[in-house]
Amino acid sequence: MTMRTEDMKITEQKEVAPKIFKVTLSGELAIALKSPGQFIHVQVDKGIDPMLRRPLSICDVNLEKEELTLIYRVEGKGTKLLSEKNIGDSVNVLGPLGEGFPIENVKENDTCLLVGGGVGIPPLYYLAKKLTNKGAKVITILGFRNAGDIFLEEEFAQLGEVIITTEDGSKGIKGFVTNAFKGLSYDVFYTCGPKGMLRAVESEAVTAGFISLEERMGCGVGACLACVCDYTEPNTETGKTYAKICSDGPVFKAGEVRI
Amino acid sequence: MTMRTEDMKITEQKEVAPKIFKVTLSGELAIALKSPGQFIHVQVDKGIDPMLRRPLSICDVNLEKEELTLIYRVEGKGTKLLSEKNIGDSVNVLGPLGEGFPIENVKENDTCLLVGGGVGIPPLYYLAKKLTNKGAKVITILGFRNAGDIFLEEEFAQLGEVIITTEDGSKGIKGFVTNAFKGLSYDVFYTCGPKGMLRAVESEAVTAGFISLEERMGCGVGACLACVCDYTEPNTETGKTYAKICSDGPVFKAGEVRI
Amino acid sequence: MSRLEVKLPGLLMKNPVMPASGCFGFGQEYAKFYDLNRLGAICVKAVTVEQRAGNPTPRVAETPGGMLNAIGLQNPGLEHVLEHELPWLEKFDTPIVVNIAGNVPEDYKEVARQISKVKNVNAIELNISCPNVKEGGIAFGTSASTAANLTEQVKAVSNVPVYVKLSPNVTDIVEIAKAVEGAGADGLSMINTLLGMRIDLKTGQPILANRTGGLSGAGIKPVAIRMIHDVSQVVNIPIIGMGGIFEVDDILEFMMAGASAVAVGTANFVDPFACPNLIDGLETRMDELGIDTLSSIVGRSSALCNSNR
Amino acid sequence: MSRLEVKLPGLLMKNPVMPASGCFGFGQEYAKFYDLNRLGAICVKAVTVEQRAGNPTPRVAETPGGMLNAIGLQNPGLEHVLEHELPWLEKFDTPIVVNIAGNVPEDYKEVARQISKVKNVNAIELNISCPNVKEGGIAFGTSASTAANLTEQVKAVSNVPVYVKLSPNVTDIVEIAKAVEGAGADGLSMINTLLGMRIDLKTGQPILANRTGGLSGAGIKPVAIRMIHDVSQVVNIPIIGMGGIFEVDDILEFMMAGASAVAVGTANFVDPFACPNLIDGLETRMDELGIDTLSSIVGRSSALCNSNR
Ligand SMILES: Cc1cc2nc3c(=O)[nH]c(=O)nc-3n(C[C@H](O)[C@H](O)[C@H](O)COP(=O)(O)OP(=O)(O)OC[C@H]3O[C@@H](n4cnc5c(N)ncnc54)[C@H](O)[C@@H]3O)c2cc1C
Ligand SMILES: Cc1cc2nc3c(=O)[nH]c(=O)nc-3n(C[C@H](O)[C@H](O)[C@H](O)COP(=O)(O)OP(=O)(O)OC[C@H]3O[C@@H](n4cnc5c(N)ncnc54)[C@H](O)[C@@H]3O)c2cc1C
Ligand SMILES: Cc1cc2nc3c(=O)[nH]c(=O)nc-3n(C[C@H](O)[C@H](O)[C@H](O)COP(=O)(O)O)c2cc1C
Ligand SMILES: Cc1cc2nc3c(=O)[nH]c(=O)nc-3n(C[C@H](O)[C@H](O)[C@H](O)COP(=O)(O)O)c2cc1C
Ligand code: FES
Ligand code: FES
Repeated sequence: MTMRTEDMKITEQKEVAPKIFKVTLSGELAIALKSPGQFIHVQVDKGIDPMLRRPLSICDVNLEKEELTLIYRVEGKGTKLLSEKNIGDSVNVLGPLGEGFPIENVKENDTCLLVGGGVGIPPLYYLAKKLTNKGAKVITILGFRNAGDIFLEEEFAQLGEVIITTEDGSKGIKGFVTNAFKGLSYDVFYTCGPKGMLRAVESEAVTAGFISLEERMGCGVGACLACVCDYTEPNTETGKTYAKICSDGPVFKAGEVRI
Repeated sequence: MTMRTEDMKITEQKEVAPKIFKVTLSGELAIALKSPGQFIHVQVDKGIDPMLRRPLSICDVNLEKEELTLIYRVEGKGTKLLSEKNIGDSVNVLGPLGEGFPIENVKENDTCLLVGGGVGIPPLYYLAKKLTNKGAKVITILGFRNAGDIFLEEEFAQLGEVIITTEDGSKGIKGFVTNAFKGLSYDVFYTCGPKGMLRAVESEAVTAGFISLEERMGCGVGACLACVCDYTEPNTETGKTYAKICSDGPVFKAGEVRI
Repeated sequence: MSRLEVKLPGLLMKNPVMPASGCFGFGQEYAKFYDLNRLGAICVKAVTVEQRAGNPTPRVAETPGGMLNAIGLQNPGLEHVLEHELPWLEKFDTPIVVNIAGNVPEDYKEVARQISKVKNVNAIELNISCPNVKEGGIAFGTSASTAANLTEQVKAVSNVPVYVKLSPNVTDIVEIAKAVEGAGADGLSMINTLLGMRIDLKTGQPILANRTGGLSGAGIKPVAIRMIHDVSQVVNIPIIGMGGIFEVDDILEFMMAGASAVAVGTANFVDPFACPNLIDGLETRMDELGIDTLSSIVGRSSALCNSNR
Repeated sequence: MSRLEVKLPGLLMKNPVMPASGCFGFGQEYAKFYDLNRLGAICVKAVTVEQRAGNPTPRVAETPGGMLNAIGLQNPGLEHVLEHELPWLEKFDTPIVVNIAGNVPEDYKEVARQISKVKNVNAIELNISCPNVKEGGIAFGTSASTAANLTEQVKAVSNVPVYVKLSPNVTDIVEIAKAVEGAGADGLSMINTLLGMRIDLKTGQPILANRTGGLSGAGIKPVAIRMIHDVSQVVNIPIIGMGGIFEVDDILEFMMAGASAVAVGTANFVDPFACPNLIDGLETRMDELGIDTLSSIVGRSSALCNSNR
């Protein structure tokens, strides 16, 4: 059993793009991670408002320092409160949760295409590190609204080729991430971002791949059925017609679930 | 108009007896006080739980430093949260509220009897200071459960004679404050404490005097009618049959309202 | 027409925010904090024919995210209100809504008749939902036919529009809303408080002397939103929405759900400046959300629902 | 008998705390966090005859001090529960309560008949209060006669005690409680969720795909306490109390109000260790308050009320 709750201490908190924050949390939970793409469920504040935890993907892990990093956008009350926490403050974390991106079948020198949009990008970073560690080649397409929104570009660039797309064309290729697909060849793809993007990537991609989904959550551990999605076919092993994004996902094989 | 809301900064916070805390708040509101016995309505935390403000009496004022001091007992959620605030933290304060102890008619060399029980004691301290400033003589009876609970004894001792009573007799006179009345002569009395004590003091006292009441409050400013008590006779000026403790009180003439 | 203006029967409001009945006395206390002309309207404490003493204390108790009250309609009585409270309000040029209550229909009619003749009274709020009195109050608000009957009688004697204040403590609020609309109500106010209780662990007894009380505050908002939404789908009279409004976003949420104006109750106790602060924050938030005028979002969810079918 | 033990029909509980239906799946998820034998009992998700897909997502929304859910009774169906979920629970020696639901009385009866034959099922919780399904659910819970009728039918086919789970979305819960008691219910569970809604300000539309949902969490506690108190004054069957239990004090408050045991729902989402932590905190708090055994405070407010009259 690796899932747990822990008060993790904030060791870094900074705004890396407008309303986009990078926070580093220190604690043993950091080293319990099984695979990139897993997430944690963060209690941003004690008390009853906000009441629910917030699901946030693990962006990076430092096993030696027992730290994990998140990158999150300030959306509403919860992420706002999180962004107001200072170094030294603690937040209670439940995790690591879910099934992440499978990388077992990736072989040395395979080319992996990573496609991320907005705050779907963070979990791809730890994935990219893991893949390059295995000797695989990584091409990353990062989609943003405009040049001002860009984050993690340099970090990804250290691991392989990076293609930026912006909706307004203020940097990189104008339009959506799929506009950058032409001429790329790869053995597997991994993607995370808004639903519309996932659908487009799934239909444009020419290989097998993996997608990471988001849904509003209650428990985060598979008990409340808040976060389900339908399997395109009843699951062959269990006969189940639906998947729980928090515990069966958030990562699924492309085509496995309806998005 | 002197009533206002203000974020006041905590400049001192210390436990002066078990579960009894002294906190000093700094801000302009401190100098708006009209009379001893007034109170402030403290928002111990932003957010919706706790929701209501907490009424706490002003125990002392430092006009030069623009500070006021409260002494409070940790009872429930609100006072617990307040006790966990640190120096440098702010709390929002609404005040000063209510009508305090009248001292206009006290003359030099008059003897004033101050009778306080438990957390009814704090407002009497600033009263004692004001009275001695006027040249009046102050005798204070302070009632506690036991010797360990005692606070403010030395401070009162600097202003006049202090008689301690404890319920278990572990210090001073055993029993209730009224057990200390015998042989005392005085021109006016002032009292604050639990209802039972107020009733006893009212019936034992041989002069006119003033009592300060507590009641659960909503608004603290006279608008919600949460905190009423009955006049023993309809008020002669207004014909009103009830008083609002937050705005007509918390101090009333002894005998003016039913307790 | 300004961005914040809303127009309801009898009430031309420069902004959609009024204090909720019972949380603002007759205005005098909060007038010490700010100019009441900043308010969209003023709704005063329930008025009954005779002066009422209300319930014994304790009358309030705190709950997680809310509070219970059992004031019990304490008020100085019709005569005093006519002679002192309403004249004092004359100096403001913001509309006045008077909340009225009683034990029997005759009481309500008597108050309505006299109150609606007063020149600075713009509307009556018919309180058939007070959970804290033995007679009258909520008893009128839990049966559609009783509610409709009382509405009709009060309408017959009123010179100003009548808003009926509904109780959430019912199985089917839509049915009651339709009944009072049918009986001639000019508008609805919703919601009054939910019945609740707290026990004092030290005594094992309820904290409130009245045992039960009315639950208000942030926590009841989703119940209010649901009821306002459901009712706004079927009635054709405006709704003044209330129940847990604490933030600017709450006002917009109520209006999108179907309210045409809002009332702020418990939040006044937390911050005496709650109403003007909410009003001041509206335009910035509307800009962020791309809302041009408030009148454009009123009942927007209702309109959209219909087009979705 | 231990200080924490409580005894209800079919349920000998070593402590008064069970997870609330729908907030704990069939136990497997939380078994990864702690030994389920620590619980006083386990109440599982609603079971229907056929597998149910539930409502579209989003199914949850947060509210001040609470949350809305509109799961829609998604469950793997009776057969799967009989073959997989209940056998898995056999390894625990804590009582099992199975929450059952359906569209028509025959559905309920079918589930009750089969479930109550299973050897590790100690009681049935009859869910007549789910606000999130079109048919069945709350429709059975808002009329006293319908509720009583269904109770009678389910009782007739059940080998284990039947607790009827009441809806708070009614004008008069006491009437419904009395009716189901008269129909043979062995106990009551209360309360299910309050109907609520939240609007997304960006779209003007409800956040939940189902539009409305059930409000649970800390904010509804005073409503639950009031209803349990009122019902416990008139019925002679035990009540399992729930609705906003987050702290040890809440458990005691529910029991003083009239509950004989409690269920913890939403708090599990906030802290997966909520139930064992609450259980662990009980004795210390009882010491502070001078409470010897829990069985001594059960319905204490009810007893005191009566002696006060
Ligand atoms: C598996 C998973 C991983 C995620 N990883 C990241 C990440 O790495 N970085 C990042 O910025 N965001 C991430 N998100 C989205 C993030 O959870 C939401 O932005 C956040 O919960 C919003 O909370 P809030 O309090 O700011 O907004 P509010 O609107 O106040 O939230 C209200 C409620 O809605 C829920 N909610 C709102 N938006 C979303 C959403 N998009 N997805 C799920 N729940 C939502 C909240 O959790 C909360 O319960 C992830 C979501 C999931 C499901
Ligand atoms: C005018 C006035 C002056 C006061 N001055 C002092 C003081 O100087 N020092 C001090 O220790 N205490 C004082 N009190 C009592 C103090 O207000 C309460 O102890 C405090 O509000 C308890 O809050 P809590 O959150 O700790 O308790 P909780 O029980 O969690 O409070 C719940 C609710 O009940 C109210 N409440 C509970 N007990 C009381 C009470 N005794 N009086 C009024 N409201 C109560 C709280 O304000 C809150 O709204 C005063 C009360 C009044 C009315
Ligand atoms: C202390 C108090 C007194 C109230 N008195 C009345 C009243 O006299 N008449 C009435 O119709 N509603 C009364 N209410 C209900 C409020 O007007 C309002 O409907 C309710 O509190 C919900 O709004 P809120 O959550 O913003 O407080 C009262 C509420 C409180 C808290
Ligand atoms: C996500 C979720 C699912 C629920 N599912 C059920 C259910 O299947 N059957 C049922 O009787 N109650 C169900 N409930 C209601 C709870 O059992 C409980 O009555 C309610 O949530 C109040 O308790 P709480 O405030 O502790 O959550 C559900 C509640 C939630 C939050
Ligand atoms: S969030 Fe509860 S099952 Fe996924
Ligand atoms: S607390 Fe509102 S009138 Fe006194």
